[in-house]
Amino acid sequence: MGFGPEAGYRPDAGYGLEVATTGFVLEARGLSRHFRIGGLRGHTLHAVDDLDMGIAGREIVALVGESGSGKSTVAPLLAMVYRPTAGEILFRGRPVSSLRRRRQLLVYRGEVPMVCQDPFSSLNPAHTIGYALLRGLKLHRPDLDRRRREAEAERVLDVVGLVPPAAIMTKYPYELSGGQRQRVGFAQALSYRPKLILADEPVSMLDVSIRIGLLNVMARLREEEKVSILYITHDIASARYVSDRVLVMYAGHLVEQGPTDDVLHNPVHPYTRLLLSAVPDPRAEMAVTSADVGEPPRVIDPGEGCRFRWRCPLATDVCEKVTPRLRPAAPGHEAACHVTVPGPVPEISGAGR
Amino acid sequence: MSTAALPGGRVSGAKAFWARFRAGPVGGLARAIASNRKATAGFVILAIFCFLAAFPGLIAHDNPQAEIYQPTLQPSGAHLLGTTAYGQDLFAELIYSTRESLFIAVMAGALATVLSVIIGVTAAYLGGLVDNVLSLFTDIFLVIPAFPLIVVIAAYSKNGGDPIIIAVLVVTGWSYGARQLRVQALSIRNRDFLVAARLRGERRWRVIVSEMLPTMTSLIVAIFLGTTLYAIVAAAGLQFVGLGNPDSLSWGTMLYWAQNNEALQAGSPLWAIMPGVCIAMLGAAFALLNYAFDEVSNPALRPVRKRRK
Amino acid sequence: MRYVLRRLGFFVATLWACLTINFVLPRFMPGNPAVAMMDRFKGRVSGQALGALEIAFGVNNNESAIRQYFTYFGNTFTGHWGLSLTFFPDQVSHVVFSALPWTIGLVGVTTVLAFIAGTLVGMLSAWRRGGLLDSVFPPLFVIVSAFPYFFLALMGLLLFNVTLHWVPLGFGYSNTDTPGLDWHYIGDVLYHAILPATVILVTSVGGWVLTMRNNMISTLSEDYVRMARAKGLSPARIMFAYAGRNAVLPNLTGFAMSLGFVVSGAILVEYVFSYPGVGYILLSAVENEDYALMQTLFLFITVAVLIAILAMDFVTMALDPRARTQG
Amino acid sequence: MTGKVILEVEGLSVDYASSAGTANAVDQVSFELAEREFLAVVGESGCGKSTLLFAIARLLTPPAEVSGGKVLFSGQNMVAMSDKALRTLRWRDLSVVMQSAMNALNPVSSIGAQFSDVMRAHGEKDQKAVRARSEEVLTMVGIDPVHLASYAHQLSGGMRQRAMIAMALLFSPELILMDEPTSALDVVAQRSLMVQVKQLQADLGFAIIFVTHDMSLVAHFSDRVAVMYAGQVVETRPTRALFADPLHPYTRGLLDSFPSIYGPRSLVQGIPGSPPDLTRLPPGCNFAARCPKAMPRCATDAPAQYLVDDALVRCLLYEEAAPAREPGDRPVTERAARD
Repeated sequence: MGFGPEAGYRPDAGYGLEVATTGFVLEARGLSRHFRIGGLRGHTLHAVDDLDMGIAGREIVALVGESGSGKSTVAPLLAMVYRPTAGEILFRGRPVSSLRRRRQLLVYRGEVPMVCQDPFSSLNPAHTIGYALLRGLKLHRPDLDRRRREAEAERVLDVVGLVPPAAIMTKYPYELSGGQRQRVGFAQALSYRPKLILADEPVSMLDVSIRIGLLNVMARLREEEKVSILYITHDIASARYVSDRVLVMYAGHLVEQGPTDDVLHNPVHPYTRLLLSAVPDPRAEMAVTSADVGEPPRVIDPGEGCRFRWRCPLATDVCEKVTPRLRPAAPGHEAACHVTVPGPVPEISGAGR
Repeated sequence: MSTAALPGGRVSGAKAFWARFRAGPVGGLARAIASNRKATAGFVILAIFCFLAAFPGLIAHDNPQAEIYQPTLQPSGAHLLGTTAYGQDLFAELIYSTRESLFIAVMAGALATVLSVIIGVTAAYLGGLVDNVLSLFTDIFLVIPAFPLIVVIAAYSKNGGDPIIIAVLVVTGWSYGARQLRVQALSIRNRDFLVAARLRGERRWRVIVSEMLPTMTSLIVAIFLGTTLYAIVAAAGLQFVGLGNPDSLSWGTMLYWAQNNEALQAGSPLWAIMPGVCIAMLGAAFALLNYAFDEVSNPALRPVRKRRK
Repeated sequence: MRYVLRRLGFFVATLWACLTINFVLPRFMPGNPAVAMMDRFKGRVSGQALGALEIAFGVNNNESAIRQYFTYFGNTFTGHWGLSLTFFPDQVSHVVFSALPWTIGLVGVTTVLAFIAGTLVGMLSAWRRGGLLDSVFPPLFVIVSAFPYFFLALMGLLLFNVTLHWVPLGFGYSNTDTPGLDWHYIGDVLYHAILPATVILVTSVGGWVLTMRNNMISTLSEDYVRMARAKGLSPARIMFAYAGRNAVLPNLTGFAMSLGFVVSGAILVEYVFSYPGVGYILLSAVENEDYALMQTLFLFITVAVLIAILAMDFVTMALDPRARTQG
Repeated sequence: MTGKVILEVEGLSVDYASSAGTANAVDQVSFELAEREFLAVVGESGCGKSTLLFAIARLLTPPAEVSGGKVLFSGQNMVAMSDKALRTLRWRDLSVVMQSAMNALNPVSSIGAQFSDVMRAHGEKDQKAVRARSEEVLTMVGIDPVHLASYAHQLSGGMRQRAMIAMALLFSPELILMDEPTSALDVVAQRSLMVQVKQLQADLGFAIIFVTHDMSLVAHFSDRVAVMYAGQVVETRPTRALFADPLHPYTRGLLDSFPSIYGPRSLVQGIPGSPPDLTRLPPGCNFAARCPKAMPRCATDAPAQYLVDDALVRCLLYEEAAPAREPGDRPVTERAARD
């Protein structure tokens, strides 16, 4: 079954595609992205390495990590802003690398739109809010005439809580608050009738009281609009509030993943434990803190071995030689650590990949 | 300054248009000129010169080039500024010269600005090798002293008249603007709304034209003003040293003939002073407008009134 | 270290571009001016000098364009710049070297003075916002810097020479004097240089005041200036070591880049005062269609600007550690 | 508040002159600070917390200006002091740590040069003593003294913040004002810096005013918390009590907006609407428009600060409690008359 264009682009026909066998809407297999940095000597920065993950329908998955963990490279990778250095992205079971022509990319970008982080640079200051919304609808919903496009634009603004929608349409970005601008970002994504929204730290620049409003909008999109969301953040508490599953990244590796409350209440990987102990929580007593000073991860020409070993209290010599793979620690709950995950420890001689 | 909260529901045509115009980038420019004393002064001077360029006949009734009067007359009722050594009426020549001086400057300014935008924005948007080559090219043209280059080119193309002067000014005038535009385009390039536009499915050229350029209007206008100012001074300089078309009707050429006839020493200083004053005033108009634009785009520069405590 | 390599690369690239322009222009401009000029030389010049000129303009010799290009390069770097038509039979190199010190003295010294004065005035006017310096000077300088150089020169002449007779009409020194290193001659040179120098100073200082004032205003709102005040440092130290030093950095590269513009203005000032510098010679070369001299002068002016830019780059490196370490 | 009072702020107000009219950024703020005390000033963006901090330290730049009130520090009213007199007091008794060390450190001079700058400005001419003290404070915050020679852009985020704290300790001042020093750091680096600041306070005995937008960050580190909204302090209370039982509706709303990792996952509303425009403040309570417990009177009468056991609350719900005399001489309700 051709993907979109061969079968003629019929927006309302749902393409007649069966959901891929694995039940994931979007999946990454061995996905890596490296950047060449440094002048003549030339180093490679390993932003993302061997990422295996999947996002199912009507699900919010939180991707958590500190700065330098590579989490902010995952969204542009999945949105095909960058080309992956290695590995594959599967959308509904089909590799996206096969999408070559503009029309195909347009369909993909309609189904997997991205919401950006900075409310002050995500909207063009020289255009009204309506301009971008109507342009998007014109490109992705050619079946709608001008009047129905405006009606749809006002509908999506209403869904994300921007009222009165007609007035918002004619306003310029400088007339809106940070929270309102991020809601416009979600409205824009919603107007393409997406399957999965990639939200790259959508609330990290907002005040706490407004942040909650946005998280509730994301929850409502999942319930009422049946949209999955990949929520990328460094704020674990907000990840717990809104996500079904959580993925923890450190130095380009996915170190732990599983249902949110499993991972947060009995973390397996030492980094996840360190992260959770450092999160300031007014209601809980202050956990005994480690002496860890929190220096940035080493991701330039890292080589083999676990990249947390320099900070890890449980590091052994296996950790220095073999890069740990994700292994199950509980039903649906995996972690990439030789020490804390029960089960056979790979021989040192047996080279990891 | 923010427009009053618009009434709900469909907004009536005219009011909506004005509200959007006032709030939009173009409205912003108009409002900036009106609110800033320096900008208004510059605008008024420019308006006067434009009027003179459009309808010289209304002010000066004599034929500017007819050599029919007594030579080197002092200013009198008939000849407000006296006459030249060749018997031309100075006042008429001065007024009629406005058109060509203004035309050369504005044309050169506009074309150079277009070149600046094309090179500057493309270099920033495409990046990589293209960016390196184009910015090296820009820096080279910026560093090579413009006037000697103009003089050499003009000399080779012996008094080719206005088109040559305009071409020369454009070739040497675009680089400063291109450099400024590239810097601002680079800062905009990795802003999220451009990535969002690409992800929306916009084509590459459309992203540049309908997303990047509208946010750079105030800088483009500032560069046009700056380049035109440069063109005014350079064109006058060229004509003054005799590299322009000697019998063209422009202030620079008037200065050339005044200098040749030792006007200052020979008792008719106005012949040299007046065209110089006109060039200076036109230049000042563009400079004032340009300076006011800096204040519009960077509020920190606005004059600080000492609070009387 | 990479910063130095990049700047040297730029120096070479611009020099190469300038040479290429010099080489290409006479050949491709309409009416082939090179041939016209050569005919005027034909009768008055010996074979060897004629040969050098023919190469310089690639006139009626059978070498391919590329070979001519390289022989032209060879000649330029070995000082064979041909004969000057205006100062026949002087070698172009002699004419240029005699004119250079005048321009460097007049334009070089004045521009550096204008830069220093402009930076200081700009710094002070930003430091005391709303004060006399800040409200009077900037608008005044905006208008004055818009005036064409030669207009101010003419007005200066009119006021100080024609009416007040304080200053000589022009030229570098009065013709009753014989050039030599005695005080009398030097005094005379300075006496002649006062008006042209003032004109250049007045028109170019405005630009520096405005750019420095703008930079200084943005630097003063930086956190490290507020930190310096919190540390209880003396106002002078804050103005110079913290705000001033950071504000002047963009001005340095700006100064170098706009030297070309200042030199352009100075040429006209030399013309009005018939001051025996490179500018005046260039214009007289243009009048006499003396292309050999013109090309060399154009080359020299560009090289002078390039050297100034290189010097500015090293000054920036000294002042800005980020340029040093990040490379 | 146990020890001797070292700082008294009475009715401090700051106005911002802007094109849209004068904004009342800080409105009649009053509080006292004891020696060795850790006071946290918490509030969301635009509530005036940083402006208050810089007003106390007399570091405001135009268009912001102190429009009223007194700041009594080591016996002198800093608002009225001349710049010259103030300079001897700066950094010796009161130093400042800013949000981003990347901007707060002079990019063109080395860390060591900036240390000796301030020591020379306060009369310490002997180079050896300056170097020794600089190395001492750097080691105190866990940075290798070799970094005295490096520049701000060569250090990591955490190290830059520590270098700035070291600089603040040079004269072991009585009071250090901190403007969100950890908000640019990741959570692990943030926690370790907070622990270190607490440790240094215990060793050297300086008082801290710590401004932040992240309430949960100061839960375990501060002695007292002052919550600010739209330029006014709405609640001041010892930390444990404030987190256990917040009185002012805004404090309660703010606390609820922090989802917790532990405990049940319930829907949280946060605080609807957005803060008022400081150039056009409403007549009554600034929070009335967004307050779930707003009474009709809240829209007209401006609440004063009322003493409710160990808390000062600016809310009409607690009006029957005795109206607290503002430490200054002016009656509390003067603001109502002025509007």
